[in-house]
This record gives sequence, C-alpha cells and structure tokens, in this order.
Amino acid sequence: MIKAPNAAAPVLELHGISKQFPGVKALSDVGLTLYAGQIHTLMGQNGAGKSTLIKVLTGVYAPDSGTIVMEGREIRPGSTQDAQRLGISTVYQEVNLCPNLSVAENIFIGRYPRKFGMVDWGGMRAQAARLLEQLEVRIDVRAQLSSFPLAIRQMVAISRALNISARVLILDEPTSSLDEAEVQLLFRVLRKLRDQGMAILFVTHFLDQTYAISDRITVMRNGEREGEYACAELSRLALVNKMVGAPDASEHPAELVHPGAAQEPPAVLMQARGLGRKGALAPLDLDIRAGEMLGLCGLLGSGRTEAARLLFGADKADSGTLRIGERSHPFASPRDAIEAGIGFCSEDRKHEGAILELSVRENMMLALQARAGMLRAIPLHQQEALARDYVKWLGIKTADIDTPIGSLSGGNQQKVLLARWLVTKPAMLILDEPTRGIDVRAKQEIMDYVSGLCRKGMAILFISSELPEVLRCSDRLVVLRDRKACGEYQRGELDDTSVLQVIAGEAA
Amino acid sequence: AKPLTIGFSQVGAESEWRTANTISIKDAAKKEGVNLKFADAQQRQENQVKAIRSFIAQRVDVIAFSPVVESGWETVLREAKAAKIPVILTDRAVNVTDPTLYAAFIGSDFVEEGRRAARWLVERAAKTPDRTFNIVELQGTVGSAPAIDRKNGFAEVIAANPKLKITRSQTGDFTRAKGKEVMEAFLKAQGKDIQVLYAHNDDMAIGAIQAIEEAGLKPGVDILVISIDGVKGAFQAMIAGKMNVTVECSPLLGPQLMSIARDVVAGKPVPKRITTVEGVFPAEVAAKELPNRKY
Amino acid sequence: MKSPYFTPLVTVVLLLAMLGIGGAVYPGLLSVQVILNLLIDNAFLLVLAIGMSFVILSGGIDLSVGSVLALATMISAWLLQVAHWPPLAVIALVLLLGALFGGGMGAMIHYFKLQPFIVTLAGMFLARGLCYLISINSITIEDPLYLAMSQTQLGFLGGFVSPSALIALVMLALAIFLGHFTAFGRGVYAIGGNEQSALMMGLPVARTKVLVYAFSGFCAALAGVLFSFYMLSGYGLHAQGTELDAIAAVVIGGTLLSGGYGYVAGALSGVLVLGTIQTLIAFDGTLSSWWTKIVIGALLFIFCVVQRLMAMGAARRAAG
Amino acid sequence: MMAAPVQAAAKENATPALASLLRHPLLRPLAALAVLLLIDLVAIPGFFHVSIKDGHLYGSLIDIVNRAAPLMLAALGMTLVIATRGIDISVGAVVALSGTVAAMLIGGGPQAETPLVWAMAAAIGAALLCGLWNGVLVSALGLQPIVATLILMVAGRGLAQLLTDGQIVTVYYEPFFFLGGGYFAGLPFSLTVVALVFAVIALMMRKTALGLFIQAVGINPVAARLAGLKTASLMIFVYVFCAACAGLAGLMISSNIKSADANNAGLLLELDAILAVTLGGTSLAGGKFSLVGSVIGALIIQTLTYTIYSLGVPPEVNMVVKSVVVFLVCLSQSAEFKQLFSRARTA
Ligand SMILES: Nc1ncnc2c1ncn2[C@@H]1O[C@H](COP(=O)(O)OP(=O)(O)OP(=O)(O)O)[C@@H](O)[C@H]1O
Ligand SMILES: Nc1ncnc2c1ncn2[C@@H]1O[C@H](COP(=O)(O)OP(=O)(O)OP(=O)(O)O)[C@@H](O)[C@H]1O
Ligand SMILES: [Mg+2]
Ligand SMILES: [Mg+2]
Repeated sequence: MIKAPNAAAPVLELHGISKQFPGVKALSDVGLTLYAGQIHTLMGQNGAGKSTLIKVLTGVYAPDSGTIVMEGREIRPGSTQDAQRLGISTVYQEVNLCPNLSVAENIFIGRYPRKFGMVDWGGMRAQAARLLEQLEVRIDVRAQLSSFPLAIRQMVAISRALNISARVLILDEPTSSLDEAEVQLLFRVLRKLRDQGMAILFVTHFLDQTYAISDRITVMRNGEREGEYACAELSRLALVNKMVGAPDASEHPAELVHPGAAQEPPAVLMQARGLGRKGALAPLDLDIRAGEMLGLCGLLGSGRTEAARLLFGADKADSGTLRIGERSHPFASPRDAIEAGIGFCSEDRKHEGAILELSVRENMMLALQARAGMLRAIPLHQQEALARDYVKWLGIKTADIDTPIGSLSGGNQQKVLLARWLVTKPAMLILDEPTRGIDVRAKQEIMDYVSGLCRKGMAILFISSELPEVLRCSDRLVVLRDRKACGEYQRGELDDTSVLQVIAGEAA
Repeated sequence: AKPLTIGFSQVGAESEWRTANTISIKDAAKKEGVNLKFADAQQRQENQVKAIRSFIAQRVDVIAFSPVVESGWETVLREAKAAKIPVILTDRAVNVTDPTLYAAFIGSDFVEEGRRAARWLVERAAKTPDRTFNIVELQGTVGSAPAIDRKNGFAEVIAANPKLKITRSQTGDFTRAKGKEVMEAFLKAQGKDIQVLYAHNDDMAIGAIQAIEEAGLKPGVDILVISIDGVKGAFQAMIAGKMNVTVECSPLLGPQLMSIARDVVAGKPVPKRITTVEGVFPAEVAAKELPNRKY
Repeated sequence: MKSPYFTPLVTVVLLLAMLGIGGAVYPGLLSVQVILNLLIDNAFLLVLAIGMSFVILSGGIDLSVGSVLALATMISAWLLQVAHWPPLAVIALVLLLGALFGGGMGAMIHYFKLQPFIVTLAGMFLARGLCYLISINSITIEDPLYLAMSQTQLGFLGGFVSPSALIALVMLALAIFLGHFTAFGRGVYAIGGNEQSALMMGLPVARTKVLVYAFSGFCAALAGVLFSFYMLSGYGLHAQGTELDAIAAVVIGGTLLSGGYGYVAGALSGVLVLGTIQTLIAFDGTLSSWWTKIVIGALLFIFCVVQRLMAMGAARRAAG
Repeated sequence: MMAAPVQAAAKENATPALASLLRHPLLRPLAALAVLLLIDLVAIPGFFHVSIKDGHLYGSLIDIVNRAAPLMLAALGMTLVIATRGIDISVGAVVALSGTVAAMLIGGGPQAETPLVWAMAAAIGAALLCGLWNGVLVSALGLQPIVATLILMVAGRGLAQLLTDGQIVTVYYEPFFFLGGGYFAGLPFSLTVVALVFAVIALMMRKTALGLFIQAVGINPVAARLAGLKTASLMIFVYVFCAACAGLAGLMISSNIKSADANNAGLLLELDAILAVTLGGTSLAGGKFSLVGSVIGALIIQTLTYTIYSLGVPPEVNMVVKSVVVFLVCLSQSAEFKQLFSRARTA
C-alpha cells in the first residue's frame, strides 16, 4: 500500500475485518493502521468489539473475512504463538497468566534464559526482578503468581509483554486495576518504547489516559469502525459522542449532590472494632452507616481488598469484633454475611465473580437464590423479568439473557456481576472496583444508580483505584496505608491533590 | 521345637471356591500348630511376587502359593532357592525351566476337569443317538488358566463326536451376574435351539440357570447344565433338578499341604506332582453328597 | 488446595514414620533388603507413575498405562519367543510403539478436543484387547538377556538391587530434569495451571500435550519392559488395575489431580508409600483377603488425612 | 462420525426449529445409540422382536433396559458428582456393600429374617453412610475426590466380604426378587425404579435451585462461595446422592441374581458409570451436565455389550470391539473431527 511520502510506512494494517459469533456480529468490516513510533488508542463502549479485534489480530480468532498486512506482507497468524513470532506482543484484557507458576516464570515462560541447555533459574529470577523494578514492583519473584492481587498480576502480564522484543505491542485495558502512580510508571515505559520505534495499540476507558498518551485514536461503535483521529484534533466531548453515537451526550453531568451528607449522620449499620488478620490487615475500626457511601482509598497493596474480604467473611478475621444488628462477632463465611444482608462484588471478576459457562440470567440470580435457599427456587418467569430489567437498566450488551456470560465483553460481564448483588437488595454493599473495565458513559450511569440506592438507605463501601471517582461519590473516606487505616475524612475535606498526599503518607 | 512357619500367598478372594481354599489351609495350619503367614494378592501376580520376597526376607521355613498364572516365576523362585527355602505350589502349576525350583505341586488338573465334563455329556448323548446337541459355553475370565484349560479339555473330547457342537462361547468372568447376562443374550439370539450349557464354574451356571428359567425353559431338562467346581450351591441346584452335573475341583488342599510341608522340611522325599482326588457328581447323587460338602 | 508445596515434604516424613512404626512392630522389616525390595518390586510402578505425573501435571489423566504395560510384555514375549527377534530390537520397538500409542491418544485429545478420561479409557480397552489378539495364554520369555536382567543382583549397602530398579531411578532423575529444567516440562506445568492462558501466552500447547501422552505411553512401555524382566513372561492379564495405583501414587506424592501443582519426585514417595503399606501387610501375615483390603483402605485413609492436616497446618503457619 | 450421515441428510431441509434440534447436545449420543441399534437390526435376526411371556414383555430390548438399569442409576449419581468437578470411584464397592447388607439381613431361608423393608432400608442406610464418608473427606478435609473415594473403593469391598466371609449369600425369599427381576406394567420393575429416581432428580432440578448450585460450584467454586452458596454441604449432598444411587443399584443387582456376591458385584461399575456420563456429553471438568445424556450413555454401553454377546464375537476380541466403538462415539461427538472430515471431503 502506498502512503504519502512524508508518513512512515505502516507497521500493521487491518482491512475489512469481520467476525461473527453465534447471534452476535462482533466486528464488521473494521480497518486499523498502526505506525512505528506511535501510540494508537482504541476507544469504544463496552461490547464495541475492541477485544475481539485484538484477538483476531493476534490469531486467537480466525476472522470471517479481511486481511492483516504486516510491513507489506499479508499475515495470517493462526495462534498467539504465530503472532509472537511475527513480532506482535499482547496483554489481553483478562489477565492470562498461569497462577501456579512463579512470577518470574510467568514473565519468561516460552523464552527461558538458558545455561548448559537447562533453564537458568537464577538468571531468570534476577532478570525478572529487574524487569519488575522498571515498573517499581518489588515482590518476591519466586512466589506463586496466585498469591498476588490482581493489580500485581496485571503488572506481571505487562512485564511479560514488554520483555518480548516486538515490533508491535498491544495492551487491552492494562490499566483497569492500576492506581494513578502505576499508570504513570507504565506510561513512562510506553513512551520510551514508542521513542524506540515500537508501534503500540492501547485500549482504555479512561479519557485522561487516552489524552495523556495517545498519538492517534480509533473509535469503535457496535462492531464497526467509527473513525480514526489524531488525538490533538479530537475534543473529549466529541470523542464521547462518537463512542456512544449520540450527538447530544454531555461529558460531565451535574456533580452528584448527596442529600444524606448534609444531614444528621444516620444510624450505624455495621461496626468493626479491631478487625484484623495477621499478615493481611492491621486491626481496623470502621463504622458504616445506612444511606452512606464510605470510600476506602489507598495505594496498590494498601489493604483495601483485604479489609473488604474481612468485613464480608471471605477471609476469617483472627482478631476484633464486628457488630451488625444482633450479632457481634465477625462472619465465618460469606454466607453468614449475605444472611446479614451484605453483598460483596469482588475486584477479580474472572476468578471470584463470573461463572463463565452459566448464562447471564443464572449469574445474576446466583446470590439472590443462595440467600433464598436451595429449596425455594425463584420461578423462571420472575428470574427472566428481573434479568431483563437489569440488562436494560445497566445497558448490558448481550444477545440474550440466556447467553453464557463468558461470551460477553469484559465490561458487560462486570455489569452482570454488579447486577448479581443489586438484585439481592442488600442492606450494605461492598464494591471493590465495581466499574473496572466499564466505559465512561456507563460508569457514570452506574455510579449514579448506586448513589441513588444509597440515598434510599443502602450502606455502601466503595473501593476504587480511580481517586476522582472515590472523591466524587463518597460521603466519607477512610485512607489505608501499609495495611493500616490512617485517617478518616468527611466529604469535601480532601481534594484531588491533598488526597494524593494523604494516601502516600506525606502529611496532609 | 520351634513351630513350622509357612508363608502362603493366595490369589485373592474372587470366588467361593477360593475362599474355601483359604479356609481349608488356615484351618489345617491351626490344627497342626503351624505358624501360617498369609498374604492375599488381590488377583495380581506382582503382589504374589512381592509377598514371596517378603517371606524370603522373613526367613519362613516353607513358601507355598497358588500362582495367579503359570509363567513368570523363574526369578523369585531362584531367590527362594538361593535362600534355601523350599517352595510348594498349590492349585495351579508353574512354568519354569528348572524343575528343582519347587519341591511339589498339589492341585487339580483343569484340562482333565474339562475332559470329565465332556465325557459325561458324551455318555449322556449316547442315550439319544439320533439327537444333536447345540452347546453354549460360558467361559471364565479371558486369559485365566482355568478358563483356557477347561475350554481345551472339553473341546478335545467332544471333537470326536459330530453330534456335539459348541455354537456359542462367551466369557462370563466366573461370576453369577455375568453368567446370567450372557445367557440371556444367548437365549434371545438362539431361541430354543440350545440343548446344553457348559459353564466353566458353578457360579456362572447358577446365574445362567436363572436366565433359562426366566426364558420359560426348564434348566436341567430343556437345557442340560454342566459345570465345574462342585460348590454347595451347585448341589442345591442339582437337588432342585436344575443342574445335571458338576465336576469337582477340590479346594480342600490344607491338610495335604501341611503334611507335604513337614515332609519337605524334614528332608523326606515327596512326589513332585500330587493330584487331588476329585469326583464327578451327577444330579442323581447330589442329595446324598450334599451333607458331605464343606464348601 | 493452596498448599501443594508442603505436601511432598509431609509425605516423606510420614513415610519414614510409617516405616519406623512398622519396624518396631514387625522385626526384620527394617532390614536393608526389605527396603531395597520396595524399589525392586515397584520399579515398574515408579516408571508408570513418572509418566503419569506429567500427564496429571498437564491437567489430564491416562488410564491406559496398565494395559499398555501388559501389551508391551505381550509384544515383547511374542517377538522374542515366536518371531525370535534380537532382544534389543524388541525393546526399542516396544518403546517406540508405546510412545506412538500414547502420542496417538494425545493427538485425539488435543485436536479433537476429547476428554482425556474417555480417550485413555478406550485406549485401556484397546491395549488389553490387543494382548488377547496376540495370545490369551501367557508366554514365557527365555531370552538370555532378559534372564540376565531378571536375575542379576547388583550389590548395594549389603543388600542388592535389580537392574530394573536402577533403570527406574535413572528414569526418575531424567524426568526430574525434564520437568523442572526444560522448556517442555515447564510448559506442562503452565498448561496444567491454565491451558487457555498457556495458549494466550504463546506456548506450544498442542505439541506439549501430544508429547505428554507420548511420554506417558513411552513410560508405560518401559514399565512393560521392566515388568517382563521382572516376570519373564508376557500376559494379557498382567498389571490389571495398575493405572489406579499409578494415579494414587502420583496424587499421594502431592500432585494435584486438577493439574499444575506438584513435583515429579513426588511419584517416588507415592510409590514407596503404597509399597510400604503392602509390605506391612505381608509382614503381618495374619490378614484375610478382606482384612487386607480394609487395612489398605485404613492405612491410606490415615495417611491421606494426616498428610492433609499437616499440610494445612504448615500453610497456616506460613501465612501467619 | 457415525452420526454424520444422519445429520447431513436431515440438514438439507432444515427448518429453524429443526436446526436448533440438530444443535441439541443430546442429539449425538442419541445418534450413536441409533446407529448401534441399526447394526443390531441388520446383523441380529429377531433383535427387535418383543413377545409377551408370563404377562410381561420379553425380548432383547427388554433385557437391555433391565440390565442397564443399575448402570443408569450409578450414572445418574455420578453425573452430579462429576458436575461438581469430582469423581467417585467407590461406586462398585458401595454396590457390593448394599447388596450384601440386604442379603445378610434377609438370610438364606424361604422367609426373611428381617422384614424386607428394613433390610432394604439398612442397605440404603449403609450406602448413605458411605456417601457421607466420601463427602466429608472431599469437602471438609479437602482430599482430592479420586483418593478420597479410592479409600472406600478398596475398603468397602473388603467390608462387604468381611460380612459374608467371602461367600456368596444366596437368597430364597421371593419378594426380594421383585426389585431386580420383577415386572410392573409389563416392563421390568427396575425400569420403574430408574424412572422414579430420574423423576425425583429431574423435579429437584426444575423445582429447586440444586442444578444451578451444582453447576456453579463445579465451574467456579471460589465464586460460588463468595456468592453465598453452601459449597461444603452441596459437595456432601452429591456424594451422598451418588452413593444412594449406587446402593439402590446394588440392591437391584443382588435381587436380580438372587444372591449377594461381595467379591464381584459392581466390579468396575464405576468406570462404566463414568463412561456413560461422558458418552452422554457431560464434561469431566465439571459444570454443565445432562441427566438424560447419562441415561442414554448407559443404554449405549449396555446395547454394545449385548450386541457383542449376540453377534457371537469371540471373547478375546470383546475389548477391541468395545474400544473401537467408544473411540468412534467420541469422535462422532467432536466438532473438530467433523470439520476435518468435511474439509477432507470438499478438498
Ligand atoms: N467468544 C465469544 N462468543 C460470543 N460472543 C462474543 C465472544 N467474544 C465476544 N463476543 C461478543 O462480541 C462483542 C464484542 O465484544 P468485545 O469483547 O470485543 O468488546 P470490547 O469492545 O472489548 O468491550 P469491553 O470494553 O467491555 O471489553 C460483544 O457483544 C460480545 O458479546
Ligand atoms: N507495589 C507493590 N510492591 C510489592 N507488593 C505489593 C505491591 N502492591 C501490592 N503488593 C502486594 O499486594 C498485596 C495486598 O494487596 P491488597 O489486595 O490488599 O491491595 P489493595 O489495597 O486492595 O489494592 P488493589 O486492590 O489495588 O490491589 C500484598 O500481598 C502485597 O504483597
Ligand atoms: Mg474488551
Ligand atoms: Mg484491591
């Protein structure tokens, strides 16, 4: 293909890619062009077809039609292995690593450093530690991957992709569970790679990140390519409008006003005193009130997820008390907590949330049914009605409520899992990164919806690595640092800059 | 004197016959004050070899065993010989190049049992010279020594008689359930055209008898039933007129084993091959014989 | 499920305890030869378990190994006794056939996305059936090399071991190397951990899976060769139900049946545990057939439960 | 592969309803069964002949369903265990144990020493205990299902033999024979029992959330726990249920042969049950399962066995025939294989 002489030749071109899944046209006639030394961002709503495009490009799916041209030659990667060999290195949306192997192996498996024809374990560990150091992750690289939280796993997956000396690097929502600081580190590395002449394809739902790093943006909508734009020439508002395909969508709706915040603090629903677990969380005191949204914030690994799990009884606390209603001891199991009217939406949707082969409806009904007990089956028509309602309210893009959740896009799976807890109408809901991987528009809508529930009296414990979101939504904020609570703030006491100082431990 | 210690490796407990065999040996040992080391091989030869090795390690006075199969004993028997422990075989023989590897073999001759069963049938057939007999055969476990030998012995004798013909032959794994299942299929496939059932053991015969009855035929009358072993159940069936003959294969080797073992240890010469005395019991003698049956 | 790495160690400790108690109860149990007999008598099982380890680590299962073992003895015996082939050629051919048989099953499992359990179950029937097609009788092997391998006693610590035991140990060393120091071995672990991820990480999943079953088939054939040294015969009923022993040995040795977790060396401890249970029973010498079964079950139970409790305790201590 | 011609022929005039029928997961096991029966139709004269004898139906087909009944029961129980990602290899031992308990209690006389109902209840009780044992080992202690049930597989049969001293206990008490040998409405009573058990589970699947819970636990136990399922009691339940099915199967088998054979009853039944479950399209990796599929799987196995007997296949070839058929049935269920096949045809 002949390009204007002043532009560099494209590294990778996709033409007319189409892909049909049973009942869903995921991609129709999509094109994409990547240039060396550029970062290209792919934007689109949940289920627009971004991940599918990437999977077609890297040989996971065979396209129904279309061609892929790399450096002037047509390629047909039949597997990820082929793609890697051709110089395309990918981090997929769901972290695809082996939980049973060590961190170091996960980075190097497939291309081990060798010594005397054997795997050079020592060398490998040293290199792995060095690679992770680049992203300021300091962990024991010999430890099993499964012992680390999602964010760390995400970093490991990124390190793995970075270490493949590739011509093209593809990152599908790598930042969805990372904190601001980690994102900045990642961007620093990406920029360096770009300057070395690598072509980078990046997917994110964060507009800030898009504008911070992209050179070009391709917008997808409903499996089609809406258009390709130079980053500098596209305003945020225009971008969002192009994604949703509505000319009148405004980017920021009115700031949320939370009437509960101004009035008398309502009754305490749950009270934790000295709740802790050795090695996971220092004893924590926490009051959660009905009708209040309590934010937990902190850095990666500060212990937010641990706190949530202890409150929910997913892990057993080894110290402290938990008072809710009549009971005064910590939950022994999630079941206990659910019976007490608590819900917990985990951050790790692949391992702790979705039951991939079951349908959207079944996934949604699971917690409700568990609470009703096995014998009292919710009648099918009622299940269907509920599922349809939530599919509509949360804008879940699915062919049918009986589609297996595994064939939904990542963001839509997340919405289904959120619905699983919303249908139980809990007294208190713990949301750990509930909007992970959900697109800008939907995120706002979901948080508004949740805030609405809160106004009606539900207590919500909200954890998110997106500080602005936490600040915007929470009535009260508890800051964690090094697995210890280190401060409590009312709405408005912290702003975008001071919160950073607090969580980083630089006196507020 | 120190009591005699015998290490005995049994095949397993796959049938009543085998259990009777075990009991006979255990009882005889107790009666004679012999210290018996008993090891059950759960039907596996390698377990028997392991057991024999452990007997050698425990330095028993005599090793006895009922081999699962005939072949494959050379090495371990050499070890026993090197340790100067005499070996006595029961029930089944072994194939070894050096016959001094074992001192004696007490047991039945499976081929002969097959022949006896056939001879009974030949005599019976002689009474109705103009009739032909279609025989169905229920074999034992495929590949096992009694199955192979009983089949061959039977086939050898009836080969001479053109009126006796085996029309179907299938394995019933020596069990009642399988015997019944296979016989059901035979009856459907061949209808009324079966005159004789030859089963390699009584258990299969008893199962098959039920199938015959359920098909509306009279076992023992419409279909002659011949089998081998001579367990109590077979005698009861014969008394009820449902079975025609059983060829004895005696499991009661205990007393013989003990006395041979004593002789061997004492250095007395013993015959290499000791065949157990076994009878053929047609239905006519069943009622009289039943009270004498020990198994 | 979270503490597979403590299990192998616990297994060894328990094994020693079991032998110690056994030695105290049954004099003569703790002699050098009895311990070496554990190796001699279970050499073939160890080799089977090694192959099985890889299959299980990859998240599969191979039920055909016992039958393939029997088929290997049968083919060897037939080639030696009836076709009069030279012994080394026989061994080479049998090993090759075993690997092909396993590889064939592996290819069906991978390319046609069939369940390992059912494919290898059919393979189990097939191999056993092929034995009977060769002969339903057992065939005694009289080849001098086999006789030598069978009867040679290599002196060791005052006792002796058989060449087969030595071969099995060499095989174990090779397998440990293969499992922990080669790309193939690590690929097996990765596939067992998460096959989908392994595929997405660009590992040669197809090749590895087929090779795993080929390796297991090879091990089964090698076990067959060792077994024919041991028994000097080929027989269709040899080693019935051994696949279960091999699986049990691997699992007792600390490998998770769901794949991905465990050590190849665990196979040895698992095999020794099973062997020790049998030895204890043989030394006791008073158990009837049914008590033998019950006691095997009870010992297995005690062993597994203690192993599990200790592993859980260790995990808790490590976490705390 | 065996199913291919049937499907290809049907596809030509496929309406949408038919198309969805063709994609139905049960189609393939059914097709395999149909092909087997077709072979019987051609090769075995009178195979489909069913007559009336003593007021009930009589014929090969009746034999097959009657014989398959215990296997169907075992397979039904096994299906739920497999759906939770487990496996139960102690089924055969439980069969032996329950048959033995009943036969021992009834005794060898023409009259029952213990009332029949009590004897059967005791047998099923013993089976339930076995299931509880397995379930506790798996769920409370976290042993791997295969080892946990291996313990009972070995010891259970030993226990049964201990009860009978290794002897076969023959029963002469007539009413006991009805369960495995009687007829109800012209059909084997065993079939009625299977139908009842099936109806009970099917009803439970429909009217309670059991099916959903079992699948959830089988696919993602961690997520299931976090959603508030009682994973431990569910696990115990499936093992207890499986053992109860096995216990019933054991009663049926011993009733059919009018004796309890602790040594051989149910030997290797677990393998056949697992085979039936897989042939029915349920994955051993847990999750989605099909009860009807397992029943069809059991029928396939029994039809195959019966065909081998009826065809006069020499016993030494049995295994090879069986394995080849299993391979073919598996391949016929593999979409990948069909692709290969059609690609070869177009090329
Ligand atoms: N394996 C599959 N089977 C069936 N449908 C699928 C499959 N994978 C994706 N889809 C469908 O294809 C469409 C595009 O999904 P894709 O995962 O590409 O979306 P996405 O743009 O990455 O969304 P998100 O932002 O939520 O990750 C969705 O409607 C989804 O339901
Ligand atoms: N930068 C880091 N360096 C080393 N270890 C880290 C780092 N970040 C997290 N960890 C690990 O994270 C674990 C604690 O994570 P936890 O789930 O409590 O985090 P969190 O506060 O919920 O944050 P997030 O949800 O963003 O992961 C510890 O096991 C710790 O070893
Ligand atoms: Mg996506
Ligand atoms: Mg977290």
